[in-house]
Amino acid sequence: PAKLAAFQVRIDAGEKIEPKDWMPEGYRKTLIRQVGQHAHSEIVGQLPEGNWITRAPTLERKANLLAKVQDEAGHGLYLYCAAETLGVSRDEMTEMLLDGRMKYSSIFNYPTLTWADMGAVGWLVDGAAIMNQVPLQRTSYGPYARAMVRVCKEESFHQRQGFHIMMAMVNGNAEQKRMAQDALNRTWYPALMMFGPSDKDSVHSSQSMAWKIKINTNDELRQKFVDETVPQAEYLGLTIPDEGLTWNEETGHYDYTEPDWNEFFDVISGNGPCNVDRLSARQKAWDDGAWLRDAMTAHAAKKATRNLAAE
Amino acid sequence: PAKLAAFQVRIDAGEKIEPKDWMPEGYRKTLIRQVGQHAHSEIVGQLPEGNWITRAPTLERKANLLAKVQDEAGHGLYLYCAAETLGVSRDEMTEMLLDGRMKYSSIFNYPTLTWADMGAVGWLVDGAAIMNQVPLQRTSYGPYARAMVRVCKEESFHQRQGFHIMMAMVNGNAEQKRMAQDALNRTWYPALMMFGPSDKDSVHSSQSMAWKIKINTNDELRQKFVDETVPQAEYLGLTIPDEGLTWNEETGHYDYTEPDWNEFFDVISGNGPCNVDRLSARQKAWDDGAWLRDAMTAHAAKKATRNLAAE
Amino acid sequence: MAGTSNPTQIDGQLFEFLLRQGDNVLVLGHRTSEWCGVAPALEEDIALTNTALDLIGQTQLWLGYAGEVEGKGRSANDLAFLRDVYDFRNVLMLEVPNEDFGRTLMRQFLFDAFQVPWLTALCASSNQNVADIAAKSVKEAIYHLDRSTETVIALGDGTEESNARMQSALDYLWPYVGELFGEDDVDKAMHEAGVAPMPATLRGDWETTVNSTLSQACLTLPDSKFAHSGGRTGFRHTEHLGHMLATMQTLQRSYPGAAW
Amino acid sequence: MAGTSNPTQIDGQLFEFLLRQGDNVLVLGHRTSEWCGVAPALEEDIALTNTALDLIGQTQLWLGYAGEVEGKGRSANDLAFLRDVYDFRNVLMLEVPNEDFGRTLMRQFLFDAFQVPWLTALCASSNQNVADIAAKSVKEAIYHLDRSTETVIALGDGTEESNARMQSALDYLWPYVGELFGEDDVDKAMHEAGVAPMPATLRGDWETTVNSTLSQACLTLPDSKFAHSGGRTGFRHTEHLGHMLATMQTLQRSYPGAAW
Repeated sequence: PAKLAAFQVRIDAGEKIEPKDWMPEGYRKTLIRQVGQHAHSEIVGQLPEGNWITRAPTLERKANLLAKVQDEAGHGLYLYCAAETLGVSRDEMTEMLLDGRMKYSSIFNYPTLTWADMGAVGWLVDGAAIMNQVPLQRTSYGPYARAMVRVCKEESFHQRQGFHIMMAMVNGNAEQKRMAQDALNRTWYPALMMFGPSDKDSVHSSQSMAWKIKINTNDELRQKFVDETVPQAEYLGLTIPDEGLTWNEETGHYDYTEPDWNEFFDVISGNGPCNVDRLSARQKAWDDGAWLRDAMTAHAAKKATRNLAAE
Repeated sequence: PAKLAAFQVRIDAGEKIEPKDWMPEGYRKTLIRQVGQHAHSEIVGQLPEGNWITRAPTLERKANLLAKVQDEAGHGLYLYCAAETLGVSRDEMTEMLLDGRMKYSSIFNYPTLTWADMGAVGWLVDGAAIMNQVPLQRTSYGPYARAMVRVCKEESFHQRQGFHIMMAMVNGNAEQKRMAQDALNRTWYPALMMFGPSDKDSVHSSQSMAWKIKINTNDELRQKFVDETVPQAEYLGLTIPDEGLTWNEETGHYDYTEPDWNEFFDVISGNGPCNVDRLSARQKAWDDGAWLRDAMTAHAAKKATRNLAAE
Repeated sequence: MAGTSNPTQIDGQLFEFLLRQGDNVLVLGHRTSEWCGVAPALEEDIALTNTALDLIGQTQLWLGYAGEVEGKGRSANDLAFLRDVYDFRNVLMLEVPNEDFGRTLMRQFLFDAFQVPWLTALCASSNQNVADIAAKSVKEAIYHLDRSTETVIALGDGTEESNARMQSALDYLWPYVGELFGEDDVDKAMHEAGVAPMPATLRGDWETTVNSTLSQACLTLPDSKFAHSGGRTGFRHTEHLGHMLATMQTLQRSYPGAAW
Repeated sequence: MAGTSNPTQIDGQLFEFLLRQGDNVLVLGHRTSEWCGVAPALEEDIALTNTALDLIGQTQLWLGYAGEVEGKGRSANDLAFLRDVYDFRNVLMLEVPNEDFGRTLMRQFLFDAFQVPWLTALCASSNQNVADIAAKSVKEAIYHLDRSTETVIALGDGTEESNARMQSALDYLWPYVGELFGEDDVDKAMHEAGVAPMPATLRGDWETTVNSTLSQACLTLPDSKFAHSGGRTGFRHTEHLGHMLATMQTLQRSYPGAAW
């Protein structure tokens, strides 16, 4: 308990906790869960956009999309490394993802159905992600905070890229405008759900905030997201699919309709539109790649032996 | 030898040989090879056209193509049955196809690259097939001759269907005309090769003709095919890709340039454009279907046991 | 009977209804046709191609009539080859990939078990065209159901491997069956106009067929009640449909206006 | 140097030459991009996506210049997304499916081993645009070759299974390598005009690289000398290209003239 108090003092003083420092088991566990889930989200998050790489409409768009999905793989890599400093290997985490012990963000269980989804995902999903992630640059665990600095820099680029795709669509022909509105209609509520359930229903929150693993509440971030996004939608000439959306002079915020939390819990518990397909795509990549990973390991061992023999 | 002579007398008298009749080992072997190869050609021959079923341009064309490929499966079935009367099972023949001991027609090692190939294959490949097959309705082995009667009836329908596709293409827009000419350019010589090498280079021929397993020589049939096809091409407004093609007043036939027989022998020996892909497609269908064939057998056995127990 | 709807509304809803019928058989017919030439045995290949042929024939009737009702001069081919994903109205179950032959047959069975009572009911439709198309289609559907029932039983009650494959096909498809019995304004309008019954009223019949067959097939009904939706309204298809359409529509899209 | 050819002929042949360069990297870039997000390990995924990005960048340069030379106002995108199979000029090896990661890497290696000496030679092209594009591309190609060499060696000299997979990849691809060294009127015209060397003159260099790498990878060179052809002239592609284009071109074909 003295250790625990000293730990909290460090946190409160804004010091970073580093891998070799003492930390409470709960802190370590919570971080592994959070960083692991974040890493898995980057990896699974490659799939909905990867779905359009082979159908990108121009060479430029294809290159942008490839670069973006590649960045996500890179983010996954940083985050797995950050999690590894907490004593869990990437392979272990992958197995936990595949057998359902670890989760990924619910948003990636929604399908990408037209090219406009490449815009909507960048604009809204990366937008919501940034809103979540910017404060995490100040999180108490050093490796995580540093990983988030790199991640955030690239994410804001992705968000702009998504917004530009939407711009092209709303400035395009009637079909393209229709696609853009349709993508917004499908993506709006799932994006709102990305911040997690309302504060009153959220577990883990207060301890995580005390530990500075979590910096803002879900509802604070969601409100910030709505406030920033509504004018962007207006600028695009698109209608947010919420008849209850109104500017509230008193609060200085937009009032909005809560997402359907039953849908959220369905998705979380495995019944989202794509849960089964997403996990089986990852499972297949993992299984199909086993021979290659084994071969790489075997070759490295042979090489090491040969080098040793040559010395 | 007395038996052999008597057998030849029956053949010469135009009698049909039936499965239970005595026959020389060479007759049986040659027939198994020929009927098996013919059956395999129907099966492998599903692939080049099957390649366009999912991309057929209208519902009508898709239905026609499905019906045609289904007919080919049916022909395969009749012919395997005819071959089975000679003492070799369908599974044995399939294994011989897959390990290369038995062949199929070289034409199916050419790819189908545009929709016009669905026309060219019907018009030229089915056309050449009919030319080969019509006389085989009079072949000496009863089950084979009867199978050919059914096959020929459907093939001529397929040929007309192919010709109609070509008609639609040549009456279409400039791209469609170009596709039609391109398909003819690629298909002409491979179609000529379907009749086999020139008589002087053809093995097995004279004995097969004496046994009435083969009715006409390769060159006779090829000439007949050229003579019938040239006016059809003219009617379509397409140019046969042979600058040496001329009407010969003296012979009353068209003179034409021989196909490149080196290419033919390359294809026969496994180096055609699609040999590897065709066989691996068949191999995959065979391997992927093993569990189903096993299950069907197992279920039939269970049912039989239950019925027996119930009696 | 049409209640408060005006004729244009009814036509719009009838058009939606017809797209649902037509897109179901179009999409399933396409998936089925993917097996042509590469099925596990010649007999299966021929049988399945036959099913695909029937389904495409039915597509021509439903979409042909849909085009007439719409009144904008679109033919069955226009509707099949020139709409993008969100204008398709098939249930999601029919667009997921074939995977193995087991899943293909299980899907066929689950759908056939719906189509037989559904088309039977449509034979009594107040709309003569609907009744006529249903009358022609139901004969085929009965035959398909006979065959798919038999095959599902054989494969469920075959080997350990085949049983496991069929069970996993059933588990995968189960969350998609609920959409067959969906109900929305289009369903209500069709019901009120006597065009079609509410799909939910067929669930009992469907369950009887399915329970009996699956029990003979030694398969266990999943106990989840969750149902995906979004196909029959077009709100949210699966990612698979777009890939199917890219293939299916390639010629019509690449050579606009060409006659084939 | 241009011999008897008139300027229009030379332009036509230069256009063909440029399509060959551009289509090679377009088609391989597309195949490579199919792995994005589903490669066997994160590091491989990132590296291969990087390759795809380079190849698409090179495509923009080659096809952009091809469009200028053609002089009909076609952009790199028009050339990539609005031609049908028979107008493509890539070698066949680059369009066959990825199959497993082993075949993908083996193909990349066989191609990289050609591109490095080829692009190096093009840096000295009499055509300044060609020389500039080559100079930019060769740096990337050298990096690709380093990486694919290393991976082919690791996988060949890994486990028994990985060796068998790499050998079977090599056996499958071998009949396609000869086309890299093809020679026809276009090659001759480019050679005469000092635009490019005859591809066949690079075979020695290529074999040195390939023999050395494959021997380190414990792989056996197939002894067949047979070479498929038809890709670089467009006379006869494989059936795989059409399927690739149906996917790749779907949006441009479905919404003609739209800006994205």
